[in-house]
Amino acid sequence: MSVTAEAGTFLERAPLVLRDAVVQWFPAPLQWLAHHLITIVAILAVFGVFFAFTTVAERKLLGRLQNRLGPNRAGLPWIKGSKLFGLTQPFADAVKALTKEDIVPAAADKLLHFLAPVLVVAFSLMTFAVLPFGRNLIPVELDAALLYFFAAGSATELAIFMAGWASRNKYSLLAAMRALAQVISYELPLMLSVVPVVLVVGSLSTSEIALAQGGWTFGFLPHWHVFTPWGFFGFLLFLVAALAESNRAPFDLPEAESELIAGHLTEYSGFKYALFFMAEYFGLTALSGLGVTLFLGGWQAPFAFLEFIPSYAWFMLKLIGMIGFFIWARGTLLRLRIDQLTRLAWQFMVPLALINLGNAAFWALTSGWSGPLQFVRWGVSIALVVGPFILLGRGLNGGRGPRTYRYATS
Amino acid sequence: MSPLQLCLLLSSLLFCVGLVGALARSNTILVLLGVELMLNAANINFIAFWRYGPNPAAGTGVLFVLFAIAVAAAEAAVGLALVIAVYRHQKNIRLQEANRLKG
Amino acid sequence: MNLALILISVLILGSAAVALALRNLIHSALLFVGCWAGIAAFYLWAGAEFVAFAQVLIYVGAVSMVVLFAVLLTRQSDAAEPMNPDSFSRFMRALVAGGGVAGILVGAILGTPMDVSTAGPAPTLTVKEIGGQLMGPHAAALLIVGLLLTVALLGAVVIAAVDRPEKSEDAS
Amino acid sequence: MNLSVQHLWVIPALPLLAAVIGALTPRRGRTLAAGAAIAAMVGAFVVSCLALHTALVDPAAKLVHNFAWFDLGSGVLRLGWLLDPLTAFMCVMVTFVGSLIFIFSLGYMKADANFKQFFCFLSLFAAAMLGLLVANSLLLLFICWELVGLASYLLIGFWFHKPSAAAAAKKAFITTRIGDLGLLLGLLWLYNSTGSLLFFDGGAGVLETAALGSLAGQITVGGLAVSTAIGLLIFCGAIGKSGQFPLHVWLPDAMEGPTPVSALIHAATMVAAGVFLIARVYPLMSADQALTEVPLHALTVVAFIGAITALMGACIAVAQNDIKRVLAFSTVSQLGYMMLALGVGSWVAAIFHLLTHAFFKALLFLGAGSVIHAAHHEQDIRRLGGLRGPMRVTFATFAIGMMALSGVPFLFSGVWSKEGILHAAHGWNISHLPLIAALIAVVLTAFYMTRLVAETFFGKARSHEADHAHENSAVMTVPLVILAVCAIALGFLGTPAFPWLQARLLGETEVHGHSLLEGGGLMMLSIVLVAVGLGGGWAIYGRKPRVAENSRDPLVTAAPGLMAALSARLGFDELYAATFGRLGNGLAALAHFLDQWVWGGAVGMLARFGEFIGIVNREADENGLNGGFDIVSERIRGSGRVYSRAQTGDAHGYLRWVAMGFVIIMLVVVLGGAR
Amino acid sequence: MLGSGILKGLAVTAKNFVGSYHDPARMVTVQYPEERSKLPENYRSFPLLVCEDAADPMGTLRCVACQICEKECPPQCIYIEKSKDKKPDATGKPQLYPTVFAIDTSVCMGCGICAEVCPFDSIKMDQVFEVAATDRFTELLLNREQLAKPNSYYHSIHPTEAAEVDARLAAARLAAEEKAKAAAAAAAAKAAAAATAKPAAPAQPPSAPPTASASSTAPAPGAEAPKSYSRVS
Repeated sequence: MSVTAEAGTFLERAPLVLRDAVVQWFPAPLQWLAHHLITIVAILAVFGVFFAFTTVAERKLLGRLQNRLGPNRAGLPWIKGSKLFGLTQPFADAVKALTKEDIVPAAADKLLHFLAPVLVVAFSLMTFAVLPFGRNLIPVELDAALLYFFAAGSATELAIFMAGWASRNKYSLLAAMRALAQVISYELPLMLSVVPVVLVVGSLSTSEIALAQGGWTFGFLPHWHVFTPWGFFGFLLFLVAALAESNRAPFDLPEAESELIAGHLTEYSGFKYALFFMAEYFGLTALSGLGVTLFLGGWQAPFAFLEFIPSYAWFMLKLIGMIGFFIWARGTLLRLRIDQLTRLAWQFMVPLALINLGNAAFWALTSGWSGPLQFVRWGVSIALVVGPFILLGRGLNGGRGPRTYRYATS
Repeated sequence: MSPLQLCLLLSSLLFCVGLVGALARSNTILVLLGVELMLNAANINFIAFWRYGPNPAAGTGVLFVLFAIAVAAAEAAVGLALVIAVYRHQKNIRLQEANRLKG
Repeated sequence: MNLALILISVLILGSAAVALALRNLIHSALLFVGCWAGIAAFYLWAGAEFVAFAQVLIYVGAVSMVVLFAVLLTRQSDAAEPMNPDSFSRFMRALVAGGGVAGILVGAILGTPMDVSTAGPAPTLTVKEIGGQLMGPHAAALLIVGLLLTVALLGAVVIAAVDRPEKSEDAS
Repeated sequence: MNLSVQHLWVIPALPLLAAVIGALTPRRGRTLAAGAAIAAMVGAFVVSCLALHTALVDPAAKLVHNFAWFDLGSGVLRLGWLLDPLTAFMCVMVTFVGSLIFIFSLGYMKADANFKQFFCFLSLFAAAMLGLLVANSLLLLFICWELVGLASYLLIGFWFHKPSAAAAAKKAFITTRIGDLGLLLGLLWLYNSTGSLLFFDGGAGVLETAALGSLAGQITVGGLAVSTAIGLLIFCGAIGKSGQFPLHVWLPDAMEGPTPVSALIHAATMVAAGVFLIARVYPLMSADQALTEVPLHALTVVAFIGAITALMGACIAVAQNDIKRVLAFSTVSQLGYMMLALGVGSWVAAIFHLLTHAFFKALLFLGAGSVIHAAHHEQDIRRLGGLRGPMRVTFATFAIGMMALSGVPFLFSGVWSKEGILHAAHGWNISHLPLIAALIAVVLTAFYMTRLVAETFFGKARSHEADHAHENSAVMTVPLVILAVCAIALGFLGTPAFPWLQARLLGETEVHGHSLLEGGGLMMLSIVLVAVGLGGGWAIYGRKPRVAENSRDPLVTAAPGLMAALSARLGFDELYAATFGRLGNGLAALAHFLDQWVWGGAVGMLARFGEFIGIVNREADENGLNGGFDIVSERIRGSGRVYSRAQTGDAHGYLRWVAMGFVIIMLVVVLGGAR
Repeated sequence: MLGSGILKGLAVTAKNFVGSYHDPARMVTVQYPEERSKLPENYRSFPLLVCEDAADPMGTLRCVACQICEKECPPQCIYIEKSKDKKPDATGKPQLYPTVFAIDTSVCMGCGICAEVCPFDSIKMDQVFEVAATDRFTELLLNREQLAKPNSYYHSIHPTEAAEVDARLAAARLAAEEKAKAAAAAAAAKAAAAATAKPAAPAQPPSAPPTASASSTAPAPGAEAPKSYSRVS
């Protein structure tokens, strides 16, 4: 069970060494339990803090993207006038959420109303179990890790439904149905964008997928999947589907706070609401981690000479980069209408993902090509990406050109 | 008691729970779910015999369960679509009232 | 080892029985989800990792959603009808039939000597092996299941779709 | 640069890609669809040339590349590509003619609203046809064969708003399906007996010695060798696809499709697929030749069917008035020639004729298309005429095609290939009837082609449309010119003096020419016959051109009954309607008659008898037995009431019964087993 | 091509992100309690009562307790009690004055109708927006002492409008003085007294237009207030 780290620098091995050292203190029969508990605690601590700072980073970044400053006030409570660039904002938010009144509607199903936020956090945390955070640094080594990831992810849908139904508010229920419709219809392109990676690597195990992307051409061109035509395109599809799956702008219409008052979360307040909020960020982080693992080379360093930096640092850097991109997209794009949302999924992403699957199959079949055939391979693969993209992209606006807007003039 | 026997007991009891549910409830959805439970009980049997059978390396039991799950998913989709069609027709989903071929 | 199995069994059977006894359809649907998750746990216990995740993905993720949607789409006038003598007698008869089957099965299981009690460690079947088997000897079955799922999907859509009123010409 | 056989799939894949692009483009994307189709075709032509180059390095070698398609239980289905001179020559021909016809279509279909679909279908057809050619597996060949049929159906019915086109498409599809059924049966039988469908597989293929020996060694129903039976079944497919007697009826109707389609599919390529198929499986067809005690050789059937078709097609063509129908029956007749050549043992001559025919028949069809396009879709030669002046290029090229088809000696390609067939038929030692039929067809061919040219291009315009015809744009005439050049030049690949093509097809690297004088007598005879045909045609139609569209045909005046029968295409359609159509009706009527009178009468008799017994019984009953029967019937009704209670429509009840039944069965088994 | 718009948008926000660090002119917000952006002149929050003299606000209120605002107020948040005696007003004429003038700003919706209908330019709109309070009745229910603001304050928040009002009032005062002189001159001629009011009306407009035309809804000069009020309504 315990993977001993034999290779790498000290920093590289540090987490494992630390864990093993702590485990040694426990009596032998309890060591397996301690082993897992330490892993769980480490994940909770790291990603709890990560979540906290993601919220403040998101708010600050959004501000900057829109020429605002973002939160910069919250300092330390016992030092008057301290500001710390607002970095303690999440803790202030946490205190606020904890001390707010927890309102449960009189007609609500009390048990399910309580259970929904708990479950949603639990399920979204479960997905972290199969992400390889670094070399030999994966909480649970599973053969069918990707399947596990999606199984755990799909269970959150249940929690959404419970939240909507238990509120005993017909608007909440309808919003929950909408959210479900969105999440379910984007699960298909999400999985289909992942399948090409599985096809090429030949494994469902996330650690093997990360390993398969090791190595460099000429020492500086990493073998990440995103640097192949199908991988690049799959990554784009994955990004869009992940945005929709985690209910982020521009796909945040299930809980559009300006129109729907947070949709299925209308009847939640205080700490339960904070739990949903947290689960959303955990889901986002997990999906980003998956994207990093599948397409961005996991914990592999981009250049050979940068390998001295420990692998988990690379993973976290890429994760931060990806979340940064999500925030950037949120600060830029407008919310879609529901019909645009479903049309995008079924008329654009699903066919493209299927074509990309064929593309990846072509790539895998022609892996033996060398010499000038390499150019043919790249050319065909790129054509298989660009052609359908342009053709289907045209079809997406129903044959009409760009829309012209007429503004009210006075 | 050997684990295989425990597994088989679990599966047969689950089967009977599903059967009683399918027999006792008048709601068509619950009857369908009872039938689903019976299917799951069969799957448990497959896995148990795969696990404790003579040739676990062949994996036939696992494959059979995978196919059974696929078929069960299809069954659930079609069954529930039928339930909705029945509901639209007779405004309730009591199974004992759905006994006319005509109408 | 057996303790874990017994716990899982209690979870499965308990949630199934309660689910079938409850009057609130949503609650019983959610309990069914618990039951299915328990079955997935059983698969994990037995070492069939892939099947367990497939079970979660399909039952907990998909079938439960279909069930919940169906429950909401077929909302009864209000609550459930009161327990009437008819349903009580049906329950008793069901109990008799189920009890009969249970008695036979349990008797048969307990009465059969099984000499595999000393099974070795759980057999490992990697995903690659399963994939090889699916695309190899069972390729035809896989194709047929794919076809079946497609047909079932189309059939479900056709059955559940609202009939378009045929009097469109009259209306216009 | 050589093309490895592994990459042979590129040839059909290019048009397939074009078809996919065509299918995905919006309706407005005319340029994209047409451009992709033409580019793919030209690309396929280039690759085919590479393949030909590769194949000619060692003509005797059969280069194959086989791979597993998918596992079926314990067996493995395998497909593969095959590259030999036959495949390579066919590929080059199809892609070259195809490219020219695609370009021609640009002009011909310019005004059509479904322009883009047309090119999509054409590409699909080309992909399937090329797939058929490169297949090394009868299964893959069959798949492509059916795809070709589908594309043909789509293209014949391209103007589906015309009821006649829709009907013709349906007819073509169904008629060829009848033949395909035979092919499918043959395929299954072959798989059953050999366990493989690959042609060549390093000694294990069905066309290799081991399999052929075992197939020819077994005897099945009627004393036929198994190889004969399978060969005949496969030949059924060829009959359907190549429009041989008696399944030729669909081919003339297929002229309802756009003319480039007729040129590509129903003259040059698809209909030749039957000939190609027989040539491909020639070892199988000829496996029974060595056997003496069998009642029938497969190739004998092929030869006679071919001879009948050649003669019949030529006869009917004489009496047709539609420019495309004349060409269609001419195609039927020429395909008959090819089958004849196959049957008499010279598959090389058949393939040579196939190649030359593809060029000049495509030329003739495109020329006809040019005429039709110029004359605003007027196809009746009685209403045309006098086009020689306004349409010089079309006339010149059409005349070259006509002379090639007629077999005008020495300069044109048709004469060399036809000569090869006549020689082969002459050398056949089973019967000389096919040779005689072929020689008659030579006369008739020259005759009807002369008639066609004379009616269309000479005299004066007999209708408004013909009067206003003018030459078409370069996009239509340039392909004509290229094809005309080929129709002349191609013949020199296989003259008897230097039979390069034949040698390469047979896998020889050396060319053994022989003097033209060898067998010169037959050649002189056929030249005389051609001259007779040409002269007769010119005498009847050319010297005194028709003056009005409704003036009587001189031949009709001479032999009205014969001509009427011929122009009704010898009544095959009516015959089929009257036989197969009637047969069903007749069976139904018979069944009705039996029902009404025989069984009905018998039942009536029984009823009468029963009635009589009843009268007797009633007397007895009423007087004594009544009470007892009442009780019995009451019991029966009561038990019925009890049983009908089980049919409640109550699903719970049914399920409960199932459960109880299970319990009872288990009890019986367990208790019974314990005892 | 699909996606080009998205890329353009991403480029715009990326420019914002970079620019927000080195180009203060881009910023659309200010650090509020420390920095404040200047309010637009026409910004309004709640009503105030203008008085002439900051030293004696209660004595120099312009309000004459006519109660028009009280009647017009849509949410009815104004409460006025008239005085029993009279005091000279801004034009020197003896008028009633409010003994109680209360506005419930927790009810007030800031529509500004009261200021528009006031014939005496007494009620105006304030610009204070930091009105958070812990007790409703002491801090949000404002009495006349809390409402009264000197004219100088009014000038500081609405300079243009205040200048117009002052000019108008000065003109009215001038007219009143002339009228008083005319009345003294014609003290003997009793019969002419009724006629003086009418010529006075056409006499007014020439002095008013330069300022009154700027705002069409501005009330007519104070001396003619009752008549102009009836015209406005």
